[in-house]
Amino acid sequence: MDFSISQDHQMLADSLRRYFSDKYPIELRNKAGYSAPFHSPEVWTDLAELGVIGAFIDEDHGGFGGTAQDIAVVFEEVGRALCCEPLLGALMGARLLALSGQDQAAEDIVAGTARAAVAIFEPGVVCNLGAISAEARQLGGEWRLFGHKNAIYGGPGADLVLIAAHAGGKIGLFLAQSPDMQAAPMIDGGGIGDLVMDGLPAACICEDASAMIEETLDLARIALCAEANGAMDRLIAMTTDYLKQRQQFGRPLATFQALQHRLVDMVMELEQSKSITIRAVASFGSDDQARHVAMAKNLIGRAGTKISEEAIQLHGGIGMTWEYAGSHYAKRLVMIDHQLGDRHDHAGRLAAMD
Amino acid sequence: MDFSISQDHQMLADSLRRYFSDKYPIELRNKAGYSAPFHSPEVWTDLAELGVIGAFIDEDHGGFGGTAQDIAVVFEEVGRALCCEPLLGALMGARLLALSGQDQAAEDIVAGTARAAVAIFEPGVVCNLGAISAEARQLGGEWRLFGHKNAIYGGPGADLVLIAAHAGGKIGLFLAQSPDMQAAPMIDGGGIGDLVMDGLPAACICEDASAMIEETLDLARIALCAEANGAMDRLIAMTTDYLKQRQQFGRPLATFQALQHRLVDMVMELEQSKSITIRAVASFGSDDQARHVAMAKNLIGRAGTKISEEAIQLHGGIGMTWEYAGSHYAKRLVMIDHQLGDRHDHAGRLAAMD
Amino acid sequence: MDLEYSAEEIAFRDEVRQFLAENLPLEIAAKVDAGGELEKQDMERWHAILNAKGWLAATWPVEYGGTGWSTVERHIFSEECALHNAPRLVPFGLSMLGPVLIKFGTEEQKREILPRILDGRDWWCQGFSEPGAGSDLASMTTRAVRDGDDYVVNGQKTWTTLGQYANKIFCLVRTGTGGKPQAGISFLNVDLDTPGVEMRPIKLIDGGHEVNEVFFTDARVPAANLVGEENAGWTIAKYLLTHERTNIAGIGFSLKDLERYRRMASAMTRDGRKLSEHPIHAAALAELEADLEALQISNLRMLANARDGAASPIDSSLLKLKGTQLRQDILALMRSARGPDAAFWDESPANTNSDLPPHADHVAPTYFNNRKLSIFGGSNESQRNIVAQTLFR
Amino acid sequence: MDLEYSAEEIAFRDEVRQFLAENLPLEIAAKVDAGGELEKQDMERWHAILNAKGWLAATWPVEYGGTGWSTVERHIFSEECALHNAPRLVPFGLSMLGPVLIKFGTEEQKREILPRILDGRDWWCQGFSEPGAGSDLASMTTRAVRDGDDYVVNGQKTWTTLGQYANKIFCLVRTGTGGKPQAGISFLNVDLDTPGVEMRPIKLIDGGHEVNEVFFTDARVPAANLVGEENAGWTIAKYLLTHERTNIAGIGFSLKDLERYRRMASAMTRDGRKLSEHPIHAAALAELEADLEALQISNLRMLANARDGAASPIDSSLLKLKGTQLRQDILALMRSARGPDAAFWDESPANTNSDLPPHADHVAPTYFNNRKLSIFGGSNESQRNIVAQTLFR
Repeated sequence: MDFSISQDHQMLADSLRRYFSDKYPIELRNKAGYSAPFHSPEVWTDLAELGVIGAFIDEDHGGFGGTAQDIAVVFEEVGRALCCEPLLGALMGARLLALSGQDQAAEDIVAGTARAAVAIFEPGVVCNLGAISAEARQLGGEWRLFGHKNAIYGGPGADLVLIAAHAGGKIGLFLAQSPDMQAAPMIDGGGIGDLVMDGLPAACICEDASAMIEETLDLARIALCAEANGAMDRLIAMTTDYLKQRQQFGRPLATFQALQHRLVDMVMELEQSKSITIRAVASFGSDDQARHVAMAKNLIGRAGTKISEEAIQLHGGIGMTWEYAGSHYAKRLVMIDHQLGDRHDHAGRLAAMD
Repeated sequence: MDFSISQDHQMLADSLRRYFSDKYPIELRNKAGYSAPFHSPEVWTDLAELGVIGAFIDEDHGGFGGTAQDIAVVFEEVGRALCCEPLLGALMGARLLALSGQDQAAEDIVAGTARAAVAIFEPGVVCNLGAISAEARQLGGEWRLFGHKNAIYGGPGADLVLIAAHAGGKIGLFLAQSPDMQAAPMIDGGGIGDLVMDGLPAACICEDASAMIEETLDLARIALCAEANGAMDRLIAMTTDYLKQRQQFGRPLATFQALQHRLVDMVMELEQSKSITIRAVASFGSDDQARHVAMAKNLIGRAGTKISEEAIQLHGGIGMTWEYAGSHYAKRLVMIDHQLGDRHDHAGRLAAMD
Repeated sequence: MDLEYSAEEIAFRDEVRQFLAENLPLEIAAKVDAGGELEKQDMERWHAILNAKGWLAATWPVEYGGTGWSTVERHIFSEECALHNAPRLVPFGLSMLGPVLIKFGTEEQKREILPRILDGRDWWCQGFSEPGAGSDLASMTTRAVRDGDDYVVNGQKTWTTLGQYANKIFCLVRTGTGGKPQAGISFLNVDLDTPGVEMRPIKLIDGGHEVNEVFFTDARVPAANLVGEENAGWTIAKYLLTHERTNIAGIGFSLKDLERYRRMASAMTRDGRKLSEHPIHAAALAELEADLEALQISNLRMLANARDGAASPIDSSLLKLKGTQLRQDILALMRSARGPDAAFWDESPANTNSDLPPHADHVAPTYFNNRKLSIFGGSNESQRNIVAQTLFR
Repeated sequence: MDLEYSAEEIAFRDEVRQFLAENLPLEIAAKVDAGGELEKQDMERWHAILNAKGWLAATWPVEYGGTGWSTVERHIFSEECALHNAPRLVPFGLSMLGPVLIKFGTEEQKREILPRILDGRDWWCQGFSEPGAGSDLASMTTRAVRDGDDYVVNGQKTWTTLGQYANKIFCLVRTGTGGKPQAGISFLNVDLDTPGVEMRPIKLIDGGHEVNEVFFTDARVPAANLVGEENAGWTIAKYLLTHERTNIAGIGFSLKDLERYRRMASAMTRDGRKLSEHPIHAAALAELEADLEALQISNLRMLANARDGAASPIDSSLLKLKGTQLRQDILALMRSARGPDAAFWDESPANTNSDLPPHADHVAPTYFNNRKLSIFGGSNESQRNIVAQTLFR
């Protein structure tokens, strides 16, 4: 029983934290994350060089990581720095490309020379692969895609978009090159895309991809949980500092018992969130994977929303302002619950597993 | 728009409150409510003489009330005094007898010379009349009942037990005289019975009783809500007094902000509970009856449980003791949510109505 | 006990409904219904329509151009407006400065300022909060020093809502020293084009520009702009802050939001099931509806108390607490219902030619923006403190 | 990162499991499983079985008859005991007085008292709280005045758990005056058959007799019964109260309760639907399971910290907070699942010949009884105060 992380992981975490602290101020983040291409190409190159994307897949596929723990270490720092670079798309894309034997493409992703995004879900289909309806048809020897994919994280400007679609009674995985999509910033920063496919040409890279997609989704959920932990940790620290420094009625807010007790409850939620993420990381690849990942996403959906709302409230007006970094952490924490199934979706999945 | 109650109601409430305050100390209550016959025959006679039971039905049937407002006024005082006399059974029984044309029996109930109880629900059937399975069969010209009725409030020792059972494709209402039942005290005081019927002889007093049973259930739910309001009001007052009087660390608990804020939230729940009961009372008999009564029972199930738990916690150890009256109020408030459908049952009913 | 409106009140409600049906511009109502932001001209247009009808200043006596409505009539009017998607009236002139002048102003101030509020020539904003003085308003430090016929004002105000549209601001300024912090505060009206007054936008969490900072640097303000006595500003501020607000619970808005939610939920599916049939969402909706039904009665009870002269601070604080919590819970449910599409963001929600896909809407920015409800206008913590003071008196 | 036990720890766990399978009396386990109350002889029997095995004093060093187990082994043992429905060990001698004597007692006290705890000749209870001193323990007033070789004790203790079975009590008594309230407190052992000591039962909310009041009226106690120095009792009390408790989160109990709940829910219907398929109940269960899974890891993290010498008060306070909340939530769900039948009550839950219908059980009394979890043993408010102190240091 050992809850410390390895030296390699500690070094990766330290170098990332140093990088973000030196080179990624909130002003840069807010500038890059809200207008096309919804990220900073310079930061992206730096992150690739730091090995962030390489940590997402194993050595056989051009990376140097690929375990759930690798992913958790990276994303906790991503969350702590509130980095809105399209890493979730890169994670999912690199995994799926590697698993589909697209080694060259995977290497391009790891090198940072190409960006990937993944289009699985659809309007009204947020968590259940069985409910998707996009189709792939062979027309004149070429695959063409029909249907509507939405909420494609990092989609705008992505070079390689991996798309899940029905073909031959199975769910296959298709690769499209820089398809046009409706692009927008996310309210919490970063790009998101919406892809209406009416005969989009694509290559089939896997004919029966359900299992690898489910596995990749669970890994991405672990990434989101780790990201939330980093963001919660930072937001609670900011809230603590604010309460210590802010004076009302002649004394620091930190001396008001009602506020103290609420902060304690936030810390408790954070500890639970860290613990359930540790559980999910350890279960990745085991029989308990789906169950423990769903638990983690459910618990962190609740904890993140609560911590976000309480942090804003405890800050008062300042927590409502764009200029204050805490407001962006708060937004991110709420919006993480919207990604890849929210607390209710995962509670429902858990109930169905019992 | 007028939220004051009528002079007659005020007088009824005042006389009840005076009676309970003079003649119904908590010691008497706890002695009577936990051993057979699970109530005090003397108090019962007094309440009948004060007109409490008469308030449950209208003049045409030997009473002098019968509106939802009459019932709410009585039960709010019942709750404030934590009276555990079997009034809920009397209310439902008197209504159903009157609606079935059993005038003499209804008059006996009103006079306090006979006690009624109502057996509608069954193990696993708590809120949905459509799911009951007890049956009535005619054997040799006589009705015989088969099935299992549980949670019969005021059942032990009741002279007249009204039983819902299937007969001829409808749900009929049957009257049995002092049937044997398994009797127990309720954890919050008063008697409760469990009736296994294997050919119990009974008279059919209504062949198609669903509508009158539903109406009576809604009225009984209003009674429970009003009772909860009285009990919450009293428990919050006790908690407030305790916080003012109890010293910790050299000052009254009432000066600790974390506790203050929790008490305020309790008061807010109480105000909401009073409001939704007013709404349900006003809607009784209208198209909105079922909806507003379900809302009331749902909201008060939540509010009562929360106020109970918080009151115990704010009292600390003393709130855990049998000797302190507050603990019995707290129990009653939680257990009201178990009667005639709890918050989840009623939320489900509401969702199905939309 | 009678929950119904009187025949006169029902007639009044019908009159309001008819007026709204005939006079509320459809394009404005549609914007409100969609949860979009209004532009200045939308607000001014609706202001002018109500002024033409004489229904603008609900809380003013008739002699000053007000409606002379009863508490209940004011409630009916504001509820109907919300239900018909009328824009919320900007309160600073109509509900704040107006009543203050009527009670504390000189005849000249009333004659000069009130008509300009009504006809829209002046748009007032509020200068109370400061960076260091929020809930603890009495710790404010903006200073006004008398110099001849002027005050010279230095300091900073913040959270000035819609100040970007305003030409006037009423402020609390410190004119005296010593004694309790509440002493030595005065209530001063200031032209925003006075040299030395500068307004800067504050961008909020949802990206919107709704509040501002106002900086005063040796700004010379005529002493005649003082309202009430010098150093008597705290009394005026307290009057203003506790001045009966019929709409403190925001019920009309919650009703509209629930209506929008039901519309949304019945049109959406989630993993193969209609969202309106999703048991967790349906149960949450049912409980919010019950809470709102109760809150409506709580609000009417408060109105009846106020009408009968029995208002207590518990009432309005509890309504504010529950009303804001409930509204926030409703908006959270809507946000949650929208699933991953809630992330799509359009910085200009007023822009109807948005690039957003049609299944995205403004639920997330609306949710984030309305976290303010429990902070502004007396934070919910302050409200709990107020109620606790009364409970433990 | 490695969540698994080491090979040695797994071997230890298997040994514990085998021991429990072979030695835990089935009728006792069945009582625990049913949520019933244990009788004195049940507890004594299990105590003796463990003593015979040498597994009784998990936290004592081997030289005093303890097990010498590591933190993790202690955790494994207590978790396995809970999972196998072993009775909870009465902590007052084993986990409280024992460690106090080992640290602060004289050799003679250790030699005399520790073996009698192990072999069950003495049943200790605790005399800390007083009617006027709960969370604020230092305000206690029970007084011990030195008179020759004795102390003369006057005062009252309360919340004395299982005192009705005890023959000894360890107390905090006031021996000095002046200074801070924490000064002048001593730690004194008292025979309960000392003249002037009287124990009276306190009946709890669920009707059970579990705690008592103890009255001291001129009770003469040998001065040799003092533990540590006179007036040094506060240090000892603090040591005792913060003494590492591996089971503070009550995880084994929560696991068992969830297991009982699942059993119950799959056997019950509610209005025509299996309770286990009721979406609201199922979602609540799923979230409680997630919380408990997380809490198990939180608990292991604390154990690892403690093992590595990095324990902090935040850890144990947070575990107590979350552990008790969670357990209470689970018991509330069980209560709620039982529906109207939860009302049936049997004053003697140990009575297996109960008259109750078979579909009624002890869920309601168990729920009410366990409201104590967030009050006793340092109220959850006190725990929050402790954590806040560390956070805002």
